[in-house]
Amino acid sequence: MSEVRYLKAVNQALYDAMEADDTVFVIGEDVGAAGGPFKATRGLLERFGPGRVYDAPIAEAVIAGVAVGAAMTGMRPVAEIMFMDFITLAMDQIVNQAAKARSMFGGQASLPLVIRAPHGGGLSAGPQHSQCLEAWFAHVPGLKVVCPANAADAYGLIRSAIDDPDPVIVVENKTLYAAKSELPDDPQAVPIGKATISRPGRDVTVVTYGAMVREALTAADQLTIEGVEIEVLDLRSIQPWDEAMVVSSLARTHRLVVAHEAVEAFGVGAEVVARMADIGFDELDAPIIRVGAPFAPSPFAKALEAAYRPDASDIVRAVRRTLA
Amino acid sequence: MSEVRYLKAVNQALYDAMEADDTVFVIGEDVGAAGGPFKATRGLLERFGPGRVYDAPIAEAVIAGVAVGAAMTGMRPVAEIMFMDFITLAMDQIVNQAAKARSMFGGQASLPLVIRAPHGGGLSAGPQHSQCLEAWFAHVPGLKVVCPANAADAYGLIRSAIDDPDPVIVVENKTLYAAKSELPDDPQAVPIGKATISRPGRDVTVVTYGAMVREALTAADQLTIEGVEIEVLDLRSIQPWDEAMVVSSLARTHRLVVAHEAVEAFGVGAEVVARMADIGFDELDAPIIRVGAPFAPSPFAKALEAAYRPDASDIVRAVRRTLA
Amino acid sequence: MSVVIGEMLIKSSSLQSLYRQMLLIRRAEERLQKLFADGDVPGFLHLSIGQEAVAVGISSVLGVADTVSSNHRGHGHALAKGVALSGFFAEILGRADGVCRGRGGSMHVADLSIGMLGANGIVGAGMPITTGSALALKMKGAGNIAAVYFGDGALAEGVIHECFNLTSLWALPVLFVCENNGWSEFSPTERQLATNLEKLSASFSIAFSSVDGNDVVAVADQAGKFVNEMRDMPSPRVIECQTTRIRGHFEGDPQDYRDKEEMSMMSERDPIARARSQLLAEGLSDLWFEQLHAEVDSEIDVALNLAKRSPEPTIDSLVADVYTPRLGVS
Amino acid sequence: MSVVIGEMLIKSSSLQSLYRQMLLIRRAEERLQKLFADGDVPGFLHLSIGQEAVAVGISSVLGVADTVSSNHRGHGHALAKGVALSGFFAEILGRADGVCRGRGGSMHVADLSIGMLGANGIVGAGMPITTGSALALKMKGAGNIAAVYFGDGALAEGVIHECFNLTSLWALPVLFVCENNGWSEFSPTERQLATNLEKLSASFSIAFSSVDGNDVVAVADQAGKFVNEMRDMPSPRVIECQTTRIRGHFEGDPQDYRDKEEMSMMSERDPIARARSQLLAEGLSDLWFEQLHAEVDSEIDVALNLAKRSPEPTIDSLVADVYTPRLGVS
Ligand SMILES: Cc1ncc(C[n+]2csc(CCOP(=O)(O)OP(=O)(O)O)c2C)c(N)n1
Ligand SMILES: Cc1ncc(C[n+]2csc(CCOP(=O)(O)OP(=O)(O)O)c2C)c(N)n1
Ligand SMILES: [Mg+2]
Ligand SMILES: [Mg+2]
Repeated sequence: MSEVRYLKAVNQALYDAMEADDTVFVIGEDVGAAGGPFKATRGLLERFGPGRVYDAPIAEAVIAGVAVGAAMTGMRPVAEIMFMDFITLAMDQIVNQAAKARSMFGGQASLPLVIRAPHGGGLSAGPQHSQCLEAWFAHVPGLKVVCPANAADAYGLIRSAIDDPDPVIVVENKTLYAAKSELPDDPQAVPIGKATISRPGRDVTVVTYGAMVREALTAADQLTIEGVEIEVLDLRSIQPWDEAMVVSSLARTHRLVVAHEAVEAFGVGAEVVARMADIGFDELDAPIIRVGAPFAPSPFAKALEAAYRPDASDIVRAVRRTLA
Repeated sequence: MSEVRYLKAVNQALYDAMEADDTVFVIGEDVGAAGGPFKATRGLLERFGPGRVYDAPIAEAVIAGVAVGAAMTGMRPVAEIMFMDFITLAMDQIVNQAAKARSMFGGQASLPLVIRAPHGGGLSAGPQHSQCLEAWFAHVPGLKVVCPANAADAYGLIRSAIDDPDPVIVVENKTLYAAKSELPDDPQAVPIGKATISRPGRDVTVVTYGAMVREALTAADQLTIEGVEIEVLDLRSIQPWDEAMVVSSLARTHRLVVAHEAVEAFGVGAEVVARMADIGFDELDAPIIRVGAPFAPSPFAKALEAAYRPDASDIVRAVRRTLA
Repeated sequence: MSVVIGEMLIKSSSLQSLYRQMLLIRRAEERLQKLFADGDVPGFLHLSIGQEAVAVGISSVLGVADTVSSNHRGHGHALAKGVALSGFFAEILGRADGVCRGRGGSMHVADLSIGMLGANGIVGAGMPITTGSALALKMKGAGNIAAVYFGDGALAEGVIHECFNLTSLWALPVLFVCENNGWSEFSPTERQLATNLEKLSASFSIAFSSVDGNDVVAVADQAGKFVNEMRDMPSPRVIECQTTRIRGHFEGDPQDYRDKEEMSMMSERDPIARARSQLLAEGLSDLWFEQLHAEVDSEIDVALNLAKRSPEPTIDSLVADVYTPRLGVS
Repeated sequence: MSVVIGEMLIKSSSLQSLYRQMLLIRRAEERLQKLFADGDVPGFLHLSIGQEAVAVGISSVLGVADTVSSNHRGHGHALAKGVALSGFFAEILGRADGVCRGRGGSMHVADLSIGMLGANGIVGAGMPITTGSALALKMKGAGNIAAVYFGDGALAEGVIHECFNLTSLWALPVLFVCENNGWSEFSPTERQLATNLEKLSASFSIAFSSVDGNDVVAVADQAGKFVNEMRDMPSPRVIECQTTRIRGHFEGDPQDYRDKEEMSMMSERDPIARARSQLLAEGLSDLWFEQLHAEVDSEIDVALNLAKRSPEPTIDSLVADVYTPRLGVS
């Protein structure tokens, strides 16, 4: 067990997957010689050569298309979209082709492809380099979506994603890349679709994922002082998501907050709430509160971005509201 | 007052808007000489000429881009994306450019552009020609999204959309095109953001939009026989949506069903439910039930598509559940 | 999987067999045309009547391990690549025994087991898929190639640029097959393009050839030449087939935008009539044609009857089958 | 709005004034470079140091009613089009008085009142926007044109194909300005492209010219020639400016992928040093340069001080300002 950066875990997962299966290859802009814009693919070119690590031109549609066509032809491509915002250029191949091929071909095909896409703000990267668009993909039947919050899950979910027979969007949070957390010496795959309890608690269930897990844990520390114990539930997978674990936590706490970095309106949180307002209704003792970004593009200026991004204090406020 | 097809109302709205303001122009594939694939633009070329009606090559990204750049340069473009599924090719221009320009330029610019996009199934058009993707756009700050359910609203919302200073996505349901409903002789603009009560009732609020309004009304007829009076609320606008009207209906009925043709999971309905599970919580006497398409691509075969598409019977079942 | 080298195949597959394949596609589509008129085919039906020589000529030089992607007008492409006739009909009729279990229909006929990666409802979308398929084939190193069919209208989509660039840059074995029928739906393509395929190919240094797409032998010859080169040394090629959309954009299209003259010249350009004249000149008898037609028609009857007897698909497997079932994974 | 005709402007704007503008951009960016190193500039900073002649040469033939769109490396484009220096600095520092109120930053500097339609964080995205702007300008019929700056790396994006096609087909007055600096981030563009701008332009029958992009007079001359033609008779043109990215892709880029030789040749290629030599040869004195430099520096000081005194923006207006406020509409 050692403390490693999230980025290192991503890198190791790619490395190990390529070692384990020579149909796995990576493709993306500057993923080869430069080791990737965030260095997630560092060392892969040196180890696996240009026949497995493809530095692509700036052409997101064909990058995604290569993943689709190669997956149909027996390979396990892992495509990188440099910032999730640029995935707007690859939507047809992901949504109309990758997601639908299995179903619309009557179950003939499995498309084992992975799209890695870093999301989120915190770098003052501005409105076109900070978006969290995972809700779009969660709405598309045929896609899976995961979003790891720590090194072990980054490793484990990427291994599972690559191993998965169907298309998986791996959303990595940019502010987490440099964060350190524990990675076992013999790290394991993490099943897609299983949440985890990051901190147990009895008073309020806080469902979250990605960089907001850290904020929820900070909120938990603050709330303890007030005598409130929140249970922090890290979804890890967004599509499918672990409805059962959320319901069972709710059955203990009877109060629910759902938090994410993405814009609140029409975000992933809305689905979690909507399910709980149906199947979890009888457990609810208070309104369900969501925490998410306000309805505006992510602003550039440091102060603006800090005010814009949801954080621990927003979660604290939301928890207090459910207890009011 | 006369009964006209929905399609005719769309056509008249475009015609009248072009008459009223010569900065309004239309662009899209086969919108000119052919009068549009669904004939929504019939007669416009003849009346306004090729300087106002642009038959574009099959190139959705630049069609959307033309709308963005022309709007920045003082025009009011109305772009048609032939099937909403093809909007996947235009996402960058809509989401990263049109939606964000005003905010990221500090409020300097207004981008008065309209994108018309027919959605929905019912034509056995298969998985790539039947999607309802409005939830994506509702999640993007800077865009407005409307979805008229009848001729008067089609006319009125398109007029408002063209008149609006900001980008509006007008979602038209393909199965409605041929449906007739009343259009006043002097049809009026319908404000964006205002819902309407399509049928008043006291027992359960059914929030819906687009083609599902008709299904909800059919469900209402059936339920009356059982002594249940549902209130059918047609959202008309999805972003912004009329939260106040939903809450006030809920305050009367204390029961809520939200229905749409789109895939249920992570759809528009999730947001409506999530808001009501917060601000409307105290009014709720029963779980909130959603009605939407199952989590699968829209299938081709008639029988499959019929089973796949949500309809009145699904609404009836959902209403009964809220009363159980 | 056996790699079938083009030239060999052309020699063995005589014009007679090419004729037979074209005829099969034609008659199959004529049946669909009638079924559509009778209200028995759901959805949109884009017939390739008049364009059969392209699919048949191209497929004559491909083996099962080569892949093809197609577009909305893909019936001929699918049948020529070897999709079973009854599964094909059943699919288009929306039946449970369709190759796609009735979930895809006319615009999504696919059979991955024989390298038919699907028709496609999105104009241009087959190109990036084929680019990826070609990369995979090149990585595998067995000399197989990937072909993609697209129309002249698809030349306007930006994705062609990305695919021309990548296949040229990485020397990927993609055979780009353009069916130039002059039409993009209801608009003449000349009003949509400020370039053409020859110029575009040249700008990416991709070898290009334009052939009479209604002459099946010309298509097969040129395709064979290209494919042989590609097998030896992977890299892309573009073949433009000048052809004729005899029917409307889709069935039900009144075609009031087409002028009499164009319509009247169509029978002359008919690829099947042409091949027939050639075969007659080579000495084949009317009787031979009669017999062949009867044979083909009965093949179609059998397949279509099978398809019609296939039940409507049921919804139950639809949701379960969106993702691949995994043993031991809940 | 007055339409400034290229040639007239070139005559009146002597090399001295072009030199001054380039110097202003250079010094402004050098200040940003230092501010970034000190941690005072948030986000990504892509400097255009070495490429100033392009922006200045192009803008010298444009008027306020002409529009420009830019890309991630857009400081020079913005300043040359006339964006106010203090609002420019304030934006990049993320302050309330920034031209975009601190919401956009370096990658989104815009001033629509002078036809600067914005830098852009999405590679290639300025092209369709400019295509639309040019259509609007053509509809208005006042002879104005729309220019778009993009890098050589952007040539790989499919959208260029759609824009070349549409502008050529509809004869839209777009001046496509490529800053060819040989690099796409950390990769040499030659490893990303199987074509070049000359071939691409030719394939769409768009007039093309390649100029030494580090020679401001050469850029201005060719741009002036093109723009004059375009004003008389709208249609697109492509101008490729061979230029030099002197700094890294962004500040903080260690540039270990660039070899010594390339780095050592840079000063020779410096457009400002070149213009200076020309001016010296024309007889200007060292004193003149000293004075000009002092003047420019003090202009920058004033603007930067103003910018630095600008407050941090506050969040309150952010949400309210996403949509246009409307009187009488709730
Ligand atoms: C991305 C996209 N845009 C538009 C359409 C609608 N559409 C279907 S076929 C077609 C014309 C295609 O013309 P071409 O590629 O020449 O093929 P042809 O029909 O002539 O065989 C269009 C515009 C589509 N299916 N996909
Ligand atoms: C759609 C998109 N893909 C990738 C990027 C990341 N990116 C930013 S700049 C750049 C290289 C651009 O090269 P070029 O166009 O030559 O401009 P230069 O930086 O050389 O001025 C890349 C890949 C982006 N911003 N947008
Ligand atoms: Mg065609
Ligand atoms: Mg460059």
